Amino acid sequence: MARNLSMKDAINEALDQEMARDPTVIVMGEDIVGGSGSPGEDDAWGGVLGVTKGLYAKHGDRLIDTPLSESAYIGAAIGASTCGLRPVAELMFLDFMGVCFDQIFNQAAKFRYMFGGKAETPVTIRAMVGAGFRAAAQHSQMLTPIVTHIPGLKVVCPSNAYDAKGLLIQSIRDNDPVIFCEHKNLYAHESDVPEESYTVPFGEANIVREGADATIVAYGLMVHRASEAAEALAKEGIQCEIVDLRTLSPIDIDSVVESVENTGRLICVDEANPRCSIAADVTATLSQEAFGSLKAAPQLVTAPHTPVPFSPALEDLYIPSAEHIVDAVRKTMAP
Amino acid sequence: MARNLSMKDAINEALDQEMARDPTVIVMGEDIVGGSGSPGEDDAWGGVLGVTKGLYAKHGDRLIDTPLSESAYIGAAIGASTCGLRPVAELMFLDFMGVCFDQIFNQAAKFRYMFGGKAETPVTIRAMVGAGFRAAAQHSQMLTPIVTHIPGLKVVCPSNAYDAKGLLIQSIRDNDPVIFCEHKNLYAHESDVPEESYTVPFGEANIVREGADATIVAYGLMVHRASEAAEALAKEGIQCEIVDLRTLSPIDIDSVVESVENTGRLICVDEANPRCSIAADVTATLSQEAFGSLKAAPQLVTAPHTPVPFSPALEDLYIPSAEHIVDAVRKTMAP
Amino acid sequence: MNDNVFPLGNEDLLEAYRTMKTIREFEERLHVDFGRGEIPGFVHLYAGEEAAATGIMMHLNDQDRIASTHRGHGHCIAKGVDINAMMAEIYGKVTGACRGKGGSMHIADLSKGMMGANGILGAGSPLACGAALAAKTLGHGGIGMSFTGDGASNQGTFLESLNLAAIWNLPMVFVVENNGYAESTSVDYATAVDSYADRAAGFGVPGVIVDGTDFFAVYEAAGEIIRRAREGGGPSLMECKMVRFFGHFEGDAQTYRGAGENEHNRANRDCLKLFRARVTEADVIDGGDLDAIDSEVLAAIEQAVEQAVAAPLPGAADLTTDVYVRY
Amino acid sequence: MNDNVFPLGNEDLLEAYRTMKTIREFEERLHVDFGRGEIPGFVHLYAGEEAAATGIMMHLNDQDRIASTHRGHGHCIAKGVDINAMMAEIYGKVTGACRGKGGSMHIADLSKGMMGANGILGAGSPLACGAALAAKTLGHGGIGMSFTGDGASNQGTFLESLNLAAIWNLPMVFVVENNGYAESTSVDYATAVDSYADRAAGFGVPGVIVDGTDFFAVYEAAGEIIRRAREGGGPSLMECKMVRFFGHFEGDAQTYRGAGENEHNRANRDCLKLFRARVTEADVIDGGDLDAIDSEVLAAIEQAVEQAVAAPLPGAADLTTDVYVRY
Ligand SMILES: Cc1ncc(C[n+]2csc(CCOP(=O)(O)OP(=O)(O)O)c2C)c(N)n1
Ligand SMILES: Cc1ncc(C[n+]2csc(CCOP(=O)(O)OP(=O)(O)O)c2C)c(N)n1
Ligand SMILES: [Mg+2]
Ligand SMILES: [Mg+2]
Repeated sequence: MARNLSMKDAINEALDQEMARDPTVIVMGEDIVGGSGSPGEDDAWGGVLGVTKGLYAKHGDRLIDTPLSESAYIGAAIGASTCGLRPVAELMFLDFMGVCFDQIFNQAAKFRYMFGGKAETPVTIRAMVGAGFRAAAQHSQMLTPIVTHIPGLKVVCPSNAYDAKGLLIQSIRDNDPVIFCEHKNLYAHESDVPEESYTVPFGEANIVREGADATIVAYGLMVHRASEAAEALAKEGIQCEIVDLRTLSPIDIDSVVESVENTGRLICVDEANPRCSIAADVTATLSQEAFGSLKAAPQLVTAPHTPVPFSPALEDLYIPSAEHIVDAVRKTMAP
Repeated sequence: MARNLSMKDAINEALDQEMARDPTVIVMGEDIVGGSGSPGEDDAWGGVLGVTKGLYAKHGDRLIDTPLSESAYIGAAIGASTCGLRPVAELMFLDFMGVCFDQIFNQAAKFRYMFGGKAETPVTIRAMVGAGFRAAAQHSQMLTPIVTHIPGLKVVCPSNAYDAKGLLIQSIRDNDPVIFCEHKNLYAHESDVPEESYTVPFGEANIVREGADATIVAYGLMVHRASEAAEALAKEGIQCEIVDLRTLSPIDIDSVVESVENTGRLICVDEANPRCSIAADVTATLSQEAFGSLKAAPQLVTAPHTPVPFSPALEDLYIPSAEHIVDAVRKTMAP
Repeated sequence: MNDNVFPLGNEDLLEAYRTMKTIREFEERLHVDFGRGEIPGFVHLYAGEEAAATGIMMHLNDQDRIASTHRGHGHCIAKGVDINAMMAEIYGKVTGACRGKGGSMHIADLSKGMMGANGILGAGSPLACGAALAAKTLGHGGIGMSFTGDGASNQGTFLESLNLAAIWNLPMVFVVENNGYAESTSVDYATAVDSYADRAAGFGVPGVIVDGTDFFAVYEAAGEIIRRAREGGGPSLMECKMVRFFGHFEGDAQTYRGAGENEHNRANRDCLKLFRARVTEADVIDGGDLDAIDSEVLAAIEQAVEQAVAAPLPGAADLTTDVYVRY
Repeated sequence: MNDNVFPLGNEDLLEAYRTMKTIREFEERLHVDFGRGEIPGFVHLYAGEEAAATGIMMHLNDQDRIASTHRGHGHCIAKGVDINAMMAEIYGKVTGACRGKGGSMHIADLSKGMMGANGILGAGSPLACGAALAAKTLGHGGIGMSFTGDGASNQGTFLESLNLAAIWNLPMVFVVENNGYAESTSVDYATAVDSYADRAAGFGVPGVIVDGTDFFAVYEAAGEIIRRAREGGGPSLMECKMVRFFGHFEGDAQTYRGAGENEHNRANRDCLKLFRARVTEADVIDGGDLDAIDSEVLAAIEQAVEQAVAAPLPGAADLTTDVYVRY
């Protein structure tokens, strides 16, 4: 039975169901229980924004608070994943990966290859991404391009509660290391979510809107901006198809190619900075693979090449908006 | 007066001349002097591959060996750069950036913006990049896309001794943080290098070969592979223009656009992994900016989406070859 | 009035009080304004910890550089950063210390030796070592100092920095602000030892523990280790045991605290109350003089808020400036 | 023959000797073959340090997991990894332990509890803590163990791991292999303290220092802390003071060493010679039995090299496999 659930609650439910199903699933991170060693309530926090709230009561010691040492505990999660556990480690903000990046990209990502296929590293690293929270330059980045660049990692970034639940369950069951990116400004976003457990497979984009005139590729929060833009353009008779990538590695390029073969126009939207971005990646691949189908120059809509500013006045300008997307679509329609 | 110098010696000379010229230049890194605290020779190593050999005798304590703590000393170099020094910190292999990435991308790169333009961070981080040394997955990566993605960083990757000297001097004098990437398989490569001090400006690509039929964009070692490919193709009457980017951030897109406006064909060569690569970045920008000039689908030639393998038999297949480039150019010429 | 029995003259005592009070009222006001929805983002308040920043920073000059934490307002104020510029920054205005681009977690003023609050825990320690290295290399007699909380002191960056400062014999001071919690996690959970001072000893860095709510204890201990650093005696660590009066950040329900913990702290471990009692009971400072400072401080904060509220926001042209010196 | 006065039976003594000798000859042979240009890449030899790997690993079983270093051959051999697979790997052959994809710096065999040599210094400590956490969670009685050199023990990853293992009370052992140098840099330069054991104490991890050239000292000390870890007594650190016989990597001219240092080490600090002297002088083991092992080992190494040389290289199809379990 499906209920309306926020993305936050959907993630909580995915963790809950997988922990119930599989005793080798453990969850660790800073304050994911909260209050450890403190005189107050057990489970005082349940994560910095409450995403893991209530799980400790159900699953006890398989939820583990960590000290403020990302290298140590993310590394421990990775190590444990090669020893029979399926750890889900929370890196709070993906921006913090700078202090533990080696464990992610030189260790987890490379074990299987370096060891000639003899290792499995079923670890999931959950982390918040994205701007709009007025959290400034070190807590707001969309670092998806960096992790997507790395062979050996899988990268997931859901745009809604339904996908979040199914993709997180898939991530936990997946036998490769997964970076699971949660847009903090989507936690409150609600959609229909089945109560029962289900998976959303990796590498399958979701056509969230069909249209014959232009293809907008997006992921995460940008899917919603793209929808706004498509809505506005529809009023003028321009019909956009929106491809929600859902997973960035593996990436479902076939769906994008197919769509562009119909529309002839490509607009890639990315909340990340522009250089070597997901938008650039998709645009480049499409230019190579579907050049003959393109009727106009593909357009990239990204954040500017700047850190994320604090002031709401600036941050709102920083994040790609529906207007930016509308303008880009218009450019592809110009004669 | 110009002499034939290896890239290794050119880098040494750049450091030497800048240290002599400016007393605020200091150089630090693991074993860059070598033998510190040891009973043997002073300056026993001069860097793991001898690049800084001899500098200690000339400049003494302004060359500083560090403990095996990249976060601490790269961070110290960054901090010191905001306090009146111009540190050159050696990160030995750029692959090690995982243990100190935060200092690079959240600190050095963002100070100026986060502090409203009130900080200058004139630090240069030198590091080896690239494959072909049989050094396997953790000592051979071309991580240029990751640092290029980050706003606030400048990224340099010379293809020859002349550029290496001029670009390194520019990096040291530059008031922004620079990631200076030295391809280990180019250290022995020789070219004419003036004795006197000179700079090569950032953001100015070098047209290393002119040609009217196709534009090959490359940097670092790949410039040489592109030249081999162009040589081979010239024999068939196909004239390639080669654009050596020299600096990846800032990037001289204008030169690429100009070239593609003449040739109508674009091949981007990158030793990095394909996803969100420099090749993707250039291809996407060109597809957007010069769509009308493109006569054929642009082609990307990159390493595969795998870690760098150890076995020479595999590593030689991993690195993009002249044949790969020839094939890609041919694809753009096919009717 | 009696003779001054304190290690500072009367003017310095009043100055110390003014600094502590300014921090306190700055934070109390932010708490209220945040509650009213007027302040965006993550705001971590320093209230309760004023004696540490103040007692330490009174030994520093503008050449001395500090690297602060996410909880940086107190360090800023004690280091001499203008409260108007700070308030405007926190309000996201173009008149702010960072032109609105940094916000609470990134206030910096290099001209005052304040290298920045920092959103990354432990990141300041290497940076401050760099300041110490620069001071040593340039020979200007300054020192470097980093602040880390009890939580951040488990970060590799901090631990590596202890070693670096020790082997390079840097003019460096590591201040550990131990307020008992890292977010909701108790220091007793996150470490297996009683003291960060002992931990430092394992790197060859001498450590001292002080009651961070006692301005005088902080002032004296800091004076000694700062003097030693300045004179070439190398780095030290100072652990201040202290309390934070508010939640981890604004909005924190603090359910991890024991019953009555906040009330107890406010009643018995308020560094401002303790300071006032010490100096007035010794009959060195007149309570009325402190009251006068209280009013001046409140007026200054009020003015800072008014100016911040009235100030213009940054505009579209500001979005892409200040990324590079030259690109 | 006298009664056996050692903590191991005769068979185990012979086994220990065989392991140490295998490591030694493996490395001596690589040294020669590298010099002949037959081996590609960076090769770091463990010769001189055999007593540590062997004395420790005799207490471990295949459930116990170790995370090794760039200098990993000795750990591999002592942990039971097949020397034929190792040699083929170092030669870059498809028959290698990692199908030629890893090379010397990445040999792993999870079935033997060997989690991998590692090209990143200090990276193994968190990973081994993960193994210890898994052992504790799954309750199978295994332990985690990481090796770091004197240099790598200054990495944040290692230092953070000490704290993590302490507060989680993990069945974990940290082995610090102190051979006096990190590449060319002396341990005396890179640290300001005499002992890593004291450093560990600052995290609540008990430490012990042993002479890493004395097999028996290592064996006994390791036995105690491994038993403690297994029984729930928490992590420990063991620092082995040792010497490396060759350069940092093959090709190193070793100009940072004192005059006669290598000769002195070979003459006086050779763990194999010391072991042989101990067991033969006590008249427990017959020298001839050791000689027999010497020949067997040499033959086994010769065979491993021959097989490696004859083995096929990986081919184009291998380049892109083994990146993911499924993509
Ligand atoms: C590297 C990193 N990890 C985690 C966080 C999230 N975080 C912010 S403040 C905090 C707790 C800090 O505790 P402590 O160091 O004791 O300082 P306090 O807040 O008590 O002043 C955490 C975990 C962060 N900002 N940076
Ligand atoms: C993070 C990181 N930094 C630097 C290096 C380069 N490096 C490889 S071995 C080595 C010295 C290691 O010294 P130690 O830990 O004492 O081990 P030993 O070589 O003596 O066995 C260094 C600096 C590396 N591989 N990884
Ligand atoms: Mg705290
Ligand atoms: Mg060593």
